[in-house]
Amino acid sequence: MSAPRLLDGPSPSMGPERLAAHSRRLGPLPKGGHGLIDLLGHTGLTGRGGAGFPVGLKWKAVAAASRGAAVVIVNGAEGEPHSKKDRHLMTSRPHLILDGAMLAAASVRAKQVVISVGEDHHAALRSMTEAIYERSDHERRLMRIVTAPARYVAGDSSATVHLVDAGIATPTTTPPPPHERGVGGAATLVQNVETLAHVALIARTGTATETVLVTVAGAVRAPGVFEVKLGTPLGDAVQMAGGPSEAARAVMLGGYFGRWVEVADAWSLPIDPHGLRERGLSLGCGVIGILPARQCPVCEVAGIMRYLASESSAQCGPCFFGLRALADACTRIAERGTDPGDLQRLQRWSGEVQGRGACKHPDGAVMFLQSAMKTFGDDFAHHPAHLRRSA
Amino acid sequence: MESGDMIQDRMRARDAAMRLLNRLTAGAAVSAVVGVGLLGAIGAYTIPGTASTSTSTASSSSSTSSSSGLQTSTTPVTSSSSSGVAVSGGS
Amino acid sequence: MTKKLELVVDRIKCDGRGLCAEILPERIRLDSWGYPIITPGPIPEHLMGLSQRAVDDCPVLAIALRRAEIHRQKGT
Amino acid sequence: MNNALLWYATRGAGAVSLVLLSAVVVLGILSVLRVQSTGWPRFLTVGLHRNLALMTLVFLALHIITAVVDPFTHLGWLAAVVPFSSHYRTFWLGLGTIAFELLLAVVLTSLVRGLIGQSAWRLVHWLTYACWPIAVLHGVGTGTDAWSAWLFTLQAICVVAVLAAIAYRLMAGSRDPLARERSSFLAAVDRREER
Repeated sequence: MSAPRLLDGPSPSMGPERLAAHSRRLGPLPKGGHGLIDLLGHTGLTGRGGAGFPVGLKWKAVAAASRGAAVVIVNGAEGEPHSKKDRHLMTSRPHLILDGAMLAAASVRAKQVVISVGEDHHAALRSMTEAIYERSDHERRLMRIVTAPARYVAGDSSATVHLVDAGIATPTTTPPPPHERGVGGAATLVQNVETLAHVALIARTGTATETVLVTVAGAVRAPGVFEVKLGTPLGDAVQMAGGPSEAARAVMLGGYFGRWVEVADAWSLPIDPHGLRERGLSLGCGVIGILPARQCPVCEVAGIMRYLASESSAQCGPCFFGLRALADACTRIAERGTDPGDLQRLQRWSGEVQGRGACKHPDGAVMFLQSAMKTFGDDFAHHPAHLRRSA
Repeated sequence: MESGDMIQDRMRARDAAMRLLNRLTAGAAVSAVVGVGLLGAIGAYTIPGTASTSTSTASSSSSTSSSSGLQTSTTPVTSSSSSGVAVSGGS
Repeated sequence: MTKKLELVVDRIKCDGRGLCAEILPERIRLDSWGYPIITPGPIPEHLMGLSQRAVDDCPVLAIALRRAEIHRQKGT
Repeated sequence: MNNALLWYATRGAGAVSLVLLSAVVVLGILSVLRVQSTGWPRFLTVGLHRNLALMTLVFLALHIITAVVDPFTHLGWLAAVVPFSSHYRTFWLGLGTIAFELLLAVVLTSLVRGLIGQSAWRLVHWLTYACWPIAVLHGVGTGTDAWSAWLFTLQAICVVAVLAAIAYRLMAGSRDPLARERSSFLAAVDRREER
């Protein structure tokens, strides 16, 4: 019998699973602690929010700096435009997430657990709120919910800490990273909701979970969130979404901080953080976006770059002005046709922006653009002048 | 990336500006010292000079005219002592 | 052993006055928008004076000298 | 020691201090306005601002010491520290004392800016706008005598220069290219009222 899955049990379409059903199905919640931290280290679980940081390492660091006053932030901000898997999990399996949060709190000796939910994710907000009221008094006393603004950078760990701390969801300068100095100066564990749900299962079975949540979006017949076994070929996940709704051109893997892959190479890719990293790719936040062949990739990329530029919190000059300049150059190519000067500028500015923000927003945007210019090299080199926009 | 001689130019500009800063500071210091002397001297000359022939200044006595400026002070005791002071200073 | 120092910029505090690049062209240049690009690595002894000057003269206290090996990492 | 010389030195040093202080204020404003040109980098404005500020303290010290040791006024050291504690021109000298202490606060905090942090330093630095006018009034109030025509012209020049700089600063607005976008984004993500 294979390892349990996050979405086992009643169909997610039936809404949030109540605590009674949840406990009946999975049994009592085991104790957290150093044993669990080591277990997470052995299972090799990595964060599912996008950066893919090893969970065991992060918990160890927070526990070391905790002094019994650490803070656990359950990150359900999900600012990634195409990603739906976090809110899907919050609306269907809230108690799996809260289990993971409590295990984290016990393991890093936290004094409070803050659940950050995107303010637009109304169903998720309701589900998590109701779920908290079903927990024991002791657990309820630890927990509170904050709503995160629907901005791309609001999902950054330092921005989440800043939101909980000061009510302002803008990234702050690191180092020190949140796991050293976070909320109120206390060591803070910022963990994505899916990651914590996996922890809740791993703690019960003692073995690694074998699935990952992905959001299949774009030119597919039935876009949505799917839980796939690690290593599943990307093409199979797309088939779960009803398959391409039309001739596909490329796949955007990992959302707006992810990479582009031509369909020819995409279908066989294994959906597995480690396997993808070996290929210089990343699962990121689990978004699999299908770009239809009829759509111009350059115009698509230009639109996304404009969005990412507009999502800069305007705190760091290189990010704000750099991303804006890159987006403008992309837009010029998209609207007026390729200009060698603009192509050179894109390369030079990419180099100047890379690694020069307080958070990873500029880096993510530049990597995304670089990947696009590599994958769609010919399109960028010979783009005709036309005014079709795709944002 | 930036070419080596561009850096060289900016280093030269930096050194030139540093020298200018030092010269301006030294100049300011010197002129400030001179200023103290000059303004002091102006004080020294104008008081007996103008005051002896002065009609305007609120001088209480002609003999201690030089002290007139000082005698706006409220205490007569100090004024008498000051007159000597000012005369000796004025002459 | 002498502890090696490197220049680090607080990107949020920095508002692109550009004094640091004027004072220390050997290690700092400005990007296309006037914000400093620091040459990575420890500061050689003969540049320590100017580096300190660049730190002291920053109008917004955005640049600092730190121990060379500084770990940075961010979680999800 | 010739007491008259002391008296002249006091007034000379006082006048020079006011000129220096005004120059420092103007330079400070120019540096905020990011004034520069070929051959005049921004750090030159800042460096001159700092050097002249320290120089101002030196001449203020001369101004105060010569005034205190002058037997005629016999102010006593208390008057140099406690405002309005001198019988001699109590009010005008008191202003001088206040201005001096404000300036001292501004300069000392600037010397330890790295320790107290930018925001605290900035807060104290705004005191300059109280210090300078008080210093001018002190000059006007105490400097009224036969040679005041000179002093007045000097003070007039200082006042005009500083007021012009302030007016320029007010008209110019923020020179931080990100100020507007940053505040608008902050406004968009600010959830403080919900706390």
